[in-house]
Amino acid sequence: MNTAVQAELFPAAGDKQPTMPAVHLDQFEGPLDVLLHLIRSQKMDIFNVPIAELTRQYLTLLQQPSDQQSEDDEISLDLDIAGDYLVMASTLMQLKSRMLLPRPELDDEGNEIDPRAELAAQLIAYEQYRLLAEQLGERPRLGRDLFARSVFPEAANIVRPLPEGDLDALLMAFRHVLKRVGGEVRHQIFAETMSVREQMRAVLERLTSGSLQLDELLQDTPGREALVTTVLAILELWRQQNISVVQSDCYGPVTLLAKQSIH
Amino acid sequence: MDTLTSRIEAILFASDEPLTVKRLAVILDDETTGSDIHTSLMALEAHYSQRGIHLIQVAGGWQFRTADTHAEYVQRLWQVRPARLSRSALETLAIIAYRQPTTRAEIEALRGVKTSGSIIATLQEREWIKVLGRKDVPGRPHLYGTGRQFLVDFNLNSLDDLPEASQLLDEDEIQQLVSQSTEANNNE
Amino acid sequence: MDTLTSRIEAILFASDEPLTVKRLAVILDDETTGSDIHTSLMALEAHYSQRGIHLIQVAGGWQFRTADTHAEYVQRLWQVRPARLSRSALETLAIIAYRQPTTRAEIEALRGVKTSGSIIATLQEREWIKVLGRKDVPGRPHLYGTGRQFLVDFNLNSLDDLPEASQLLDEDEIQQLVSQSTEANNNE
Repeated sequence: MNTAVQAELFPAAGDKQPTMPAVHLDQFEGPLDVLLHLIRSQKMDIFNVPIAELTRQYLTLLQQPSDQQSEDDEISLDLDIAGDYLVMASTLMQLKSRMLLPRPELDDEGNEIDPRAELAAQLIAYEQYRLLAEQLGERPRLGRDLFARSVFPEAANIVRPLPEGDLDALLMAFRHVLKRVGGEVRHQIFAETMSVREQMRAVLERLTSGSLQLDELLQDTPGREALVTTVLAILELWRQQNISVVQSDCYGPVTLLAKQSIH
Repeated sequence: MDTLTSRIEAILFASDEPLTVKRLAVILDDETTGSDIHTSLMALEAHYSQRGIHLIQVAGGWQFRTADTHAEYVQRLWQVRPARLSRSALETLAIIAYRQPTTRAEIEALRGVKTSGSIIATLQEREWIKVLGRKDVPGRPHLYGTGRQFLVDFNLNSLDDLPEASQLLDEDEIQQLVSQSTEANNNE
Repeated sequence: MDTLTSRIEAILFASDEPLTVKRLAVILDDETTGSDIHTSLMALEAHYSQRGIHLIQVAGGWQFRTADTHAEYVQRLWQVRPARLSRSALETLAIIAYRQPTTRAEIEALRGVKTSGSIIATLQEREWIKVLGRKDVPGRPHLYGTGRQFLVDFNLNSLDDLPEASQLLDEDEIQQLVSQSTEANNNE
């Protein structure tokens, strides 16, 4: 956490009610991150947090309008993530009320259980990984800080063994295809919604009432797949000499005629 | 070793093509002159002339290459390295595996690009795919499917062991795709 | 420079991945011993330590890499800046690296937030993490761990080189710490 943000946090460190932090939810990685920030920046004891104060600050931060920086930058908090923040809010409020009650809960050895213990453990565990993540990010990384040789001209003309199977790579590749075409491949994309054969029948049917211009025929053909199928159907009908295709002049209209109606 | 020479050494090493003095000058700071660069290149060339790597001039630029004297060993290194499957080959194979029997036209429609004959050939040579028959449509295109060797090499008991296509995407990605397509429908 | 060292220099240079001493021994002549190779590697490492390229130990093998002091210049070779990793991606990666094998549920419990599928996918695509198997609990969730490319890309020789791996507190230790400290508070 940078010190500028922390400095902003305590314009009046001596006050009983420090003004609310000038931070926003979108700067955090979740409720634990927020709590750690509040605890560490105010030098609270993680094992003995003033739960009422912490809850108050957390809730204020949660309710803080997110559009302070830009008017219509509506925080599009993921519903799942927003849910995680709310769950933490209710956990905190529950802790707060349990702190007011005498402690009936005892552990195996008869010691009183601090209601805050679980949260403290969670925060400590998360803080470790947060720190490790930071260190990992700062490690010299190949392709960012360090670079290896990228071409190997020496290998150009060497006969090499055939590629090996790699299921992970295969699945990754298919994932890419799925994402590109937008979802389920098997049922959606090429599910033979239109067959050339069917379209051939449809074209012939429309030609029974006389000749037809290609434009007309394609005009009411919805979608690219249907277009392609229709054109394929026309070509196939033409090839099988069931229809004739006539174009009287260059760039002129293309007319389709059923074979029977020609003679 | 001065900083400039060290820097040029690193740049030449990492580059995917031979670099000209001009190109080096663009990459380096503005104050670096062509003659500074030239001096460094001469120093590097001399330094590496007696080593396992040489700095040589190719296609008008400078590039590090292994010394010819070690060619035999370098070959041994690569001869045992299986060639890598390209992204296009992997995508093609994946589509065939999931959609078999399928045609080249379908593969191309899904990938949005032409599938080169050499990709199909490579996969056939490896016996991962085979022609299952012909599709009963105009042009009678080949129908492709996976062969037994595909299961063997990808460590699968049967094709059922391939994860469901929907499992490959995560829930939120599917959500996203669904909302995109409903949006598209609404805009129509 | 002796022939063996020169030869090893060339082989390492020509390889697209880190080479282990064992791999080098296979490529080199039969008479070459592991300790000969080791001596040459030490000589090369020392020679390159002050240059623009370093010979480093990574993923159990040896590879030449540019010195990080030149990163800024080498990056200019390509138009694109290296992609930044989000904090969530780094946290997810760190948890997987230190706790492997681990599940998405564990990651979410530790971070206190849902892990988006695209983060897992990004890490998988970079081959930093991979599915090691499935956990034998209801739902049979995937178990994730780091792959070899994680070591290669993060400049690690082995997972033991992860910073402070040994100082990481496990759940029991944290529990103990917490119960001790809260007890102390209560006795105040």
